[in-house]
Amino acid sequence: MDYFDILVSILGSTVRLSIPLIFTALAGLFSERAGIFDIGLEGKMLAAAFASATAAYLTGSPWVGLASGIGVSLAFSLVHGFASITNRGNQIVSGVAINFAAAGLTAVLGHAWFRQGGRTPGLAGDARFGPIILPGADALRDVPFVGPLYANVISGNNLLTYLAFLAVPLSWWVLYRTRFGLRLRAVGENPGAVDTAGISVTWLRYRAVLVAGFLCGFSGTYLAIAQSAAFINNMSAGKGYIALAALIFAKWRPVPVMLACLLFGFLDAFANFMQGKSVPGIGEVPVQIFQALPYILTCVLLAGLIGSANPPKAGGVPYVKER
Amino acid sequence: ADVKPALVYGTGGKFDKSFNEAAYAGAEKFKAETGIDYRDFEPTGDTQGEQAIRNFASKGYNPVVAVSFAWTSAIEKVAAEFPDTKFVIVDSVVDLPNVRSVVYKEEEGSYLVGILAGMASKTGKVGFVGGMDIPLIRKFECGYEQGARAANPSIEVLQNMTGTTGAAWNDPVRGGELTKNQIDQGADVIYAAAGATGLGVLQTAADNGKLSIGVDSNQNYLHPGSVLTSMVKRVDLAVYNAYSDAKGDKFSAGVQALGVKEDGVAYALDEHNAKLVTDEMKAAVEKAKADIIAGTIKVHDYMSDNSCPK
Amino acid sequence: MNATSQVPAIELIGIDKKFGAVHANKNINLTVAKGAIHGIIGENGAGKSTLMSILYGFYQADSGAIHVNGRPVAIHDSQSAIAAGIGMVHQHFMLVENFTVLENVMLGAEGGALLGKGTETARAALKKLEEDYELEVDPDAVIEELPVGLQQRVEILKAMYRGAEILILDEPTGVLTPSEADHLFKILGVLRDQGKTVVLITHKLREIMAITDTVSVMRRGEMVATRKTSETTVEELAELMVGRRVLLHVEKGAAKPGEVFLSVRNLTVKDSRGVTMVDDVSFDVRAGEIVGIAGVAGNGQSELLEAITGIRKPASGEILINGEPVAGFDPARLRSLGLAHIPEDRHHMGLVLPFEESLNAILGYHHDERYGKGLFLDPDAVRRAALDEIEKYDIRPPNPRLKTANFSGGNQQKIVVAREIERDPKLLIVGQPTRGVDIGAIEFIHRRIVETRDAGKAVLLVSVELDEIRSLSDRVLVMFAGKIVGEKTPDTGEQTLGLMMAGIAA
Amino acid sequence: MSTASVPLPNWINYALLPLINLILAFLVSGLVVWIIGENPYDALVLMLQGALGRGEGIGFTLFYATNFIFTGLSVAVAYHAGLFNIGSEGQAYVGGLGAALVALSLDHYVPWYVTMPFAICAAALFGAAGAAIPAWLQAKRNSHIVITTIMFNYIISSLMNYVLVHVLIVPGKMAPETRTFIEGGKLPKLDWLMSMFGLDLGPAPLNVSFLVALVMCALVWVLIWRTKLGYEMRTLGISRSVAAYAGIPYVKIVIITMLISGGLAGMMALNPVMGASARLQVEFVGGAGFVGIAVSLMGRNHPVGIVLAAILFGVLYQGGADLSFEMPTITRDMIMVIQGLVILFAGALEYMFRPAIVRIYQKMTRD
Ligand SMILES: Nc1ncnc2c1ncn2[C@@H]1O[C@H](COP(=O)(O)OP(=O)(O)OP(=O)(O)O)[C@@H](O)[C@H]1O
Ligand SMILES: Nc1ncnc2c1ncn2[C@@H]1O[C@H](COP(=O)(O)OP(=O)(O)OP(=O)(O)O)[C@@H](O)[C@H]1O
Ligand SMILES: [Mg+2]
Ligand SMILES: [Mg+2]
Repeated sequence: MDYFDILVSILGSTVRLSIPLIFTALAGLFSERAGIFDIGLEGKMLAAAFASATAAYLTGSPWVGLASGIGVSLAFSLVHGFASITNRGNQIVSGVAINFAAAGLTAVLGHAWFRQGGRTPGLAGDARFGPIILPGADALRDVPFVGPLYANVISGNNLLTYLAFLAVPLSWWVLYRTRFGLRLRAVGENPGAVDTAGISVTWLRYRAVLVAGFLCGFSGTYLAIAQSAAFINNMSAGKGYIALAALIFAKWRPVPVMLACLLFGFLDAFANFMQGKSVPGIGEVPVQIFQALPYILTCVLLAGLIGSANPPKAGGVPYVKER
Repeated sequence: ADVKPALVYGTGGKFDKSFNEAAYAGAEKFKAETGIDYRDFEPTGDTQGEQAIRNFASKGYNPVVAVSFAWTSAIEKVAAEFPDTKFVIVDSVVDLPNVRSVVYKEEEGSYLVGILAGMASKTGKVGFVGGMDIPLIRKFECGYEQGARAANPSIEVLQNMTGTTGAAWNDPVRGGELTKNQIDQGADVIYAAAGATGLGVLQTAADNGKLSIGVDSNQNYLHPGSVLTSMVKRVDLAVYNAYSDAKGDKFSAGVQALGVKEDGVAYALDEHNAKLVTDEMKAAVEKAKADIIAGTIKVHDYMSDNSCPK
Repeated sequence: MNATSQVPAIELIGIDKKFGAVHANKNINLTVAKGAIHGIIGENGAGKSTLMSILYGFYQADSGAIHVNGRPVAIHDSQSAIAAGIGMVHQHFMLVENFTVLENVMLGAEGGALLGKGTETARAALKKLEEDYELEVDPDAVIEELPVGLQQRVEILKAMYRGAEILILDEPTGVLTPSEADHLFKILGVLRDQGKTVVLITHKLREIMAITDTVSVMRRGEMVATRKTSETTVEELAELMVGRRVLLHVEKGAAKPGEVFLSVRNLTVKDSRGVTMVDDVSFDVRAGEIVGIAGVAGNGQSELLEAITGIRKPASGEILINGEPVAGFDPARLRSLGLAHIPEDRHHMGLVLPFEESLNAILGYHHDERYGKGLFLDPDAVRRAALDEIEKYDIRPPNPRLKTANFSGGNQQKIVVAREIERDPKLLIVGQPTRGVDIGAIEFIHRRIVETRDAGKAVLLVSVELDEIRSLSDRVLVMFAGKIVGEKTPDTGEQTLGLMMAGIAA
Repeated sequence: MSTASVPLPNWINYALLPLINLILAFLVSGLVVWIIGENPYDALVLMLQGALGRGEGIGFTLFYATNFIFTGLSVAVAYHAGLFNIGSEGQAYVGGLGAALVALSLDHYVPWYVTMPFAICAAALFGAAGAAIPAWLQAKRNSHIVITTIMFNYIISSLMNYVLVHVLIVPGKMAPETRTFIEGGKLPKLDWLMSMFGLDLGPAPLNVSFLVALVMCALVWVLIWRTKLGYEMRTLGISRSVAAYAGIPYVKIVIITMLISGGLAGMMALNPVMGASARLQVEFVGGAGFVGIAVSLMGRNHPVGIVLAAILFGVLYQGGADLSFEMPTITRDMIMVIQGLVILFAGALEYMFRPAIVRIYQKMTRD
C-alpha cells in the first residue's frame, strides 16, 4: 500500500470522524455567538443519539430517528434556555447538569428498555443512513489521484455527512447575511443594544439555543444511526468537549470551525492509523498523545501563542436589566 | 446440596451478544434444567463489581460466579472475607481455596478461526481488531495469526487494539474505524475480539462487503453471509458447570483451563455461515482441531512468554 | 399656535417604579409639549434615567399610564416605543462595539429577513440623515475604533433612522467637550425646528438654561417641579434639585504649601485598547495644598489617577513620591508609602458591596497587623476599628456588620472617605468625591478634605464638577485630550476654565 | 417590580430554597423511575435503607462523602475567588499519581502513619500541578478557566492513561493499575469510629481520609473567613476592579487559589487509592470531581454546607448502588440522573422560586 492510498484512507476516516464535531461545534457557534455558553453540547449529542437509535429501531426509519434525535436535543436546549435565559442561571452549571442528566437518562432508559448494558438493539441497514455513492465514483476510481479521492473520500458517505458540509456555508450565510444572524451576533456582544433596538433578547437567545439543539440532534443521530448501527452507552465519549475546543480554536467563526473539526478529526484518524506502528527513530507513538492533542492545541491557542481567542463579549453573562 | 446461584457480568451488559450473553445462557440453561432460579447483576462501571459480589456473598448466595478478569481483585478480596462461599472467576486466576478459576485456551480457538480466515482471504491480508490492549487479547491475536499463517504462509495479518482502558470494550465507532482502515489496507477478513466494540467491527465489515469473525458467543447470525465464523468461548459452560457442580457437591476449586479438547473453545458453523465455509476449509479446520486434540499441533500461548512467534 | 400643537407629545401619568427596595420613581406625572426641548434635571440617582427608560420601554413601570400625542399607548418594550415614534440615546451607549456604524444603525430595522438589499437602502438613508443634520460619520467604521463623540452620533442616527419624532437624550454631554456639546445643541435646535420633540436629561444647569424650553426637576424619585426655562433661574433649579439652598463655597484658610511631595514627569498612559489617554503630563503637588484637575469626563483624568495610584501601568514617564520614583509600583506598595486614594467610582473600585461594612473599612489596608496577626484576620478587631470610623464620620446606620450594599450612596461614600483619610496619609488622591452624595454629606466630605490639607498633606483632586474644583483647590490644572492645557487659580472665571476644558484657549 | 435585590433572611436563602430545589430534583427523578415501570417510593426507601440502614451502608455513604468533601472544597475555594474550577476531576486523578508514588515507594519500609503525611503532600502537590497551567492561563492570558480546566481534564486523563498502561502497570497483569500496596501504604479503616456509635463498619472502606477531609473543612473555613489571603480571594471573587484598587495582586491570588483548589482535589485521591483499593486504577475518580460542583453549589460554598451536601451525595451513591442491586431495571446510572437534576435545580435554576418566595415573604412580614 503506497503513501497515497494511506492518505486516502486517513482522509476518508477524517471525514467520518469530523462530522459529529462539525455539527456540534456549529451548534456551539450559534449558542455562544448569542452569548449563551454551552458546555452541554456533549449531553445533547448523547441524548439525541439515544433518541434516534431508539426511534429508528422502533420504526425502522432513519428519518423518524433523525426527527426524534432533533426533538430530544431541542428539549434539552429548552431546559438550558429556561435555566440560563429565563431564570438567568449560571450557564456553565446548567451545561454540567445537562451532561449528567443525559448520560444518566440514556443509560437508565436504555438499560430498562433493552437490557443490553445500555445499548439499543442493532439496526438493520434500512433503518440507518447508508452510504451514498456519488455518480461516477466507480467509473472514476481508477483515475490516478483524483479517482481514489473522489471514490473513497468524497463519495460513499452518508447523507448526514453531506449535510454537515452544507451546514457550514449555510451557517456562515445565516450569521452574516441574514437579519437573524446580525441580531444573533449583536446579542452576544451587547444584549442592551438589541433590547433597545426593540428586539426581544429572550426570544432571540432562545432561538439561538434552539438552533444549537437542532444541530446537536444531527450530530447525535450521525453517531448512532449513520456512523454506527446502535446507541452505545456514553457513545459521545467527550466529542462535545472536543467540538467546544474546536469552536474556541476557530475563534467562533463558521469556516474555521469546520477546518478545526477536520484537523481534530484528522488527529483522531491519524492516531488510529499510527496505532501499533512504530516511527523510525522514535518508536511507537503513544495513542494518548493523539488523544490529548486537540486539547493541548487549544490551550496553546489560549495561551496566545498562536493568535488570541476572544469570546463574544456578553458570553456567559445572563442579561439582567433590573437588580 | 442447596444452591443459591448468583452471577456478576462484565461491564458490557447482559445482552452483549457476546461474552456476557454466553454467561447468561449458561445460567438460563441451569435454570431450565433444574428449576433453580439465580440472581444476576450487571455492573456498568468498574467500581460496582466488588460491591455486587460482596452483596451476593453476604446475602448467602453460593456459588457466586464473576465473569471477566476485571473482577480479579474483587474476588481476591471478597473470597477471603467469605471462606464458606464458593466463587468462580472467569478469564483470570485467583489462588484461593474457595475459588475456581476458569480460563480458556483462546489461542486454540483463535487458531482454528485463523485457518478459516487465511483460507477465505482473497487478498492475502486478514485483520484483527482487539478491545483493550491486554495480554489476554494479544493471546487471541497470536493464536489467530498462527492459524492464518498455517493456512497461508505468506499471509499478512493487520492488527489493532481499540484502546488501553475499559472503555475499549464499548467503542464500536472506533472499532468500525479501525476495521475500515484495515479494509482500506486490503484486509478482507477481520476478526474482532473486543466485546461490544466488535459489533462495530462486524457492522463495518458487512457494510463494506467483507468478512468478519465474531467472538465469545456465536455471532454468525448478526450479519448472515458476512460473518465467516465465530470463535466461540463457552463461558456458558463455566457458569453452568459451576452451578451444577455445586448442586451435585462436586465443586472443586483451582484452575480449569478449557481448550479445544474440553470443548471450551470452538469455531461456529451454522446455517448463517454455511455458504461461506467451503468443504475444503471445513476439512482443513477439522484436521487442525484433531491435531490440537492429539497434541500434534501446539499453539503458542502469548501469555506464557508475552510474545508471539513470527 | 394651531390646535394640534396643544396636544402634548408625551404625557406620563402616575408612573411608579421600584427596583427591589429602591423606589426609583414615585407616582410621576410629566407633560412634554410637542416641538419643544424639555429638560429634566436632578441629582444622581434621582430617577431620571429610570423614568425615561420606562417611556422608552426598556423598563416596565409597576403602575401608571403613558400617552403619546394624546393617545394612550401600551409600551411593553422598546419595539412599541419605537413604533410610537420615540427614540432614545442612553446614558451608557447601546452599541455593538465590533459592528460597523451601518450595522448598528440597521440593527432592529433591517428591512427584511435578508441583509443584502436592506443594507443599500440603509446606507443611502443614512447618508441623507447625515447631511440633513450635520452628523457625518463613516458608515463602515467599526464602533470600537471611533471616539465617544462619534459613537454618540451613531446613537442619534440610530434613533433618527427609526423615524423618531420624540428623541430622548440621557446625559449626552457628559462625554462631550464643550464644542462638541455646542454642536449637539445646534443639532437639537434643528430637530426642534423640524417639529421634533426632544427630552434632554442632564444635571448641568448651564445646559438647561442655554437650550431648553421647559424644565422639570426630579428629586429622590419624585417630580418636584416643572418650569418654563425663561421663567426660572439657576439658583431656583439648584435648590429644587437638592431640596435646600446650595452652599457652594467651602470655608477654608489660605494654603501653606511645603515641599513638593508628588511629582509627575512626562507621564503617558494608554488604555486597554492601546489608545493614549494621558499624553506627556507633568505637574507637582506640594504638601499642604490641594491641586485640582478640571476637565470634561473622559479626557484622561481617570487614567491619570489610575497610573498615579498604581492600578494602571504607565506607558512612559516618571512618578515621584517624596523624590522616590514609584511608577509601576502596585497599589499596596504605594499605600505603604503614604498614599491614600478615594476612587472616582465607589462601586466599581472603592467598595465590595456584598461584604459587611467592617470589611470595607479595611480594604486595601487589610495587611495591617492591627486587624490580625500574620496571615490571620481577626473579625472582632476589624469591627472595633470600623466602629471608630463609623462614629467619627457619623456613618448611618452605625452597624459594622451590615451589608455594605444596604447603606445609602452618601453613607457608602463616607465609608470610603473615612477609610482613606483616617489612615493619616501623606498624599491623598481624590476622584469625584461627592458623586451621587447628598448635600449634607458633601459638606462633610469637603471639610475633611480641607482638614487633610491643613494637616500638611498633599491632596490631588479630580472632579468634573467645576464648582467643586473651584471651591476646594488651591491651584487648578485643566486637562483636555490627555494633556494639561494650563494652570489657573481657583478664582478664575467659569467662562475661562470652560473654554480651556474645551481645548479652545490656553 | 424586580425582586432580585430584595433581601431574604438566611433560613430562606440557605435552607428553604435549597430544600425546595432538592425536593423538585427528587420529584423529577421519581418520575423517571416511574417511567421505567418501578415504584418511586419503593426505590426511595430502598435507597435510604441501603445508604443508612446498616453500619456497612453508612460506612460506604461516608466513604463516598469523603471524596465529595474534597472535591466540593476544591470547587468552593476556587469559587470564592470567582474562579469556576471544573477541573477537579482531572486534578484528583493526577493527585492519585502522587499518592500512589509515595505509597509504592514507602509501603515496604514504614508504617501507614509515616506514609500518610507524605502521601497527603504528594497528592496535594500533584493535584495543584494539575491546576497550575489553567491557573497561569487565566491569570496571565485571561483565558477562561472553565475552558482550560475542561481541556486539562482530558489532557490529564490521557497522561494518566499513558502512565498506567506503559509505566506503572504490573507486567503480565491485565488491568492497567499499579501493584497492590501492602500495609504501609494503606490507610486504616475507621472501625473504631463506627463502633463508638454501636455500628459495624463491615467491609465498607471508610478510612482515615474521612478525618483528613474534616480537617480540611476546618482549614478551608479558616482560610476563607479568618485569613488575609481569604479576604483577598473573596474580594477578588466579587470584583476584579475593586481588588485591583485595593492592591490585591490578581495574578498571584488566582494562581494561589487554583493551586489550593487543585491541591484539595488531589487529596481526594487518598481515599480511593490508599483507603479503599490500595492501588492506583484507571479512572478511579469516577466523576467525583464533577459531583464536587454539585456539592459546592448545594453547600453554598461553605464547609459545613459542603459536608452536608457531600453526605447527601454519599447517600445517593451508596443507596443508588443498593437500589440497582435490588431493582435490576434501575441501573446505578440513576445516580447520574439525580445528580444532574440536583445540579440543574439547585444550581442553574436556584432562583426559580425566589420571586414567589419573596412575594410570600413580603406578604407575611407585612401582616
Ligand atoms: N436596573 C436597576 N436595577 C436596580 N436599581 C436600579 C436600576 N437602575 C437604577 N436603579 C436605582 O434606581 C435609582 C434611580 O436611578 P436612575 O438611574 O434612574 O437615576 P438618575 O437620575 O438617572 O441618576 P444619574 O444622574 O446618576 O444617571 C437609583 O437608586 C438606582 O440605584
Ligand atoms: N443596589 C442596592 N441594593 C440594595 N439596596 C440598595 C441598593 N441601592 C440602594 N439601596 C437601598 O436603598 C436606600 C436608598 O438608597 P439611595 O442610594 O437611593 O439613597 P439616597 O436616598 O440617595 O441616600 P444618600 O443621600 O445617602 O445617597 C439605601 O438605604 C439602601 O439601603
Ligand atoms: Mg441616569
Ligand atoms: Mg443617593
